[in-house]
Amino acid sequence: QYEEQRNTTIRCSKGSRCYGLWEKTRDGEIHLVKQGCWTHIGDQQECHDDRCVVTTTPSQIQNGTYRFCCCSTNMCNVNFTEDFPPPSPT
Amino acid sequence: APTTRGKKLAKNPKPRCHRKQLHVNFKEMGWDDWIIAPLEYEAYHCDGVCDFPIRSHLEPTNHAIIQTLMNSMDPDSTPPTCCVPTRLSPISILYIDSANNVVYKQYEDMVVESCGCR
Amino acid sequence: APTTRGKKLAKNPKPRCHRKQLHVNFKEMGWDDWIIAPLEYEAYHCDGVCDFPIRSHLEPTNHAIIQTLMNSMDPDSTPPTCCVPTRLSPISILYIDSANNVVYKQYEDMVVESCGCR
Repeated sequence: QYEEQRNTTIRCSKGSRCYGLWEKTRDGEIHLVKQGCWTHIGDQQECHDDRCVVTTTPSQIQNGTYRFCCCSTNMCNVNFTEDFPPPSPT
Repeated sequence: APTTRGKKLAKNPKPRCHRKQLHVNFKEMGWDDWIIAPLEYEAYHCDGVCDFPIRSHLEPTNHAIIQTLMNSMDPDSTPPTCCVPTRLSPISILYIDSANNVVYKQYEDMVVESCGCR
Repeated sequence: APTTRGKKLAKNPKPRCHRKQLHVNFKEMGWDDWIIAPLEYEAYHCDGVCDFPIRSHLEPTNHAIIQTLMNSMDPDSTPPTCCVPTRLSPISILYIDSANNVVYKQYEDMVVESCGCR
């Protein structure tokens, strides 16, 4: 799989996936933070999808503005879509 | 309980050493203040008895073979060996370091691949 | 028993994971029909609890650190890790093989050098 990082494309090793991390601000602006190869995915993760879909509620870091996803086809981590449950009201 | 020539069969003998599921949730552990992803993963763990004779797939060391034999001969003098991970694999983690940088790292020995008696 | 802010101190808490003696006697095991020497040796074994937090000298893997933390948070859901040999050393043995030859061989993993939580 290829995957893009700062407009350069790198090839991930066999069996690994691509990932992307963005920051989505309150007013919806999206900034790329990091992209790369996700080499060890464990059983659980949704990296088997061919699109980069954010499926888990973001962690509390950076006030929950980070968006992380991983995926398994060439250049799939160029951008992301969201599909995670809204945070439960506190 | 049924007996075989005086040796009473345990009603529900504890299963032999094997790999079992262990779902790790970093959020519940309070680690989601530094871990970005993954927030959960399947780590597995090892459980079950190491009785005599130890099956070969449990890859006993010579010491484990001797200890298990001694335990079977005199359980009070020698404890049994223990069912523990014998092979582990890493997972990738994305986290925030102390300088607030986003770091991608491979953490070794995070997932149990196989269990054995040691 | 004395308490420290509600947490009752166990009367005699089980000792933490450590190395203990285990004297192996090949004669008693019935192995002196093929082992010439030594007929006994000190093998040691590992015993004791692996409680949270695991001390660094017990060299926990990342998996053992996580499992121990989860056990301390919810003992019913996750068993503790186990105290097992982490370093073993060989001993030399002189024995008679099946063709009745006298053989000198180094048997690996026969003596526990250190214990840890896994």
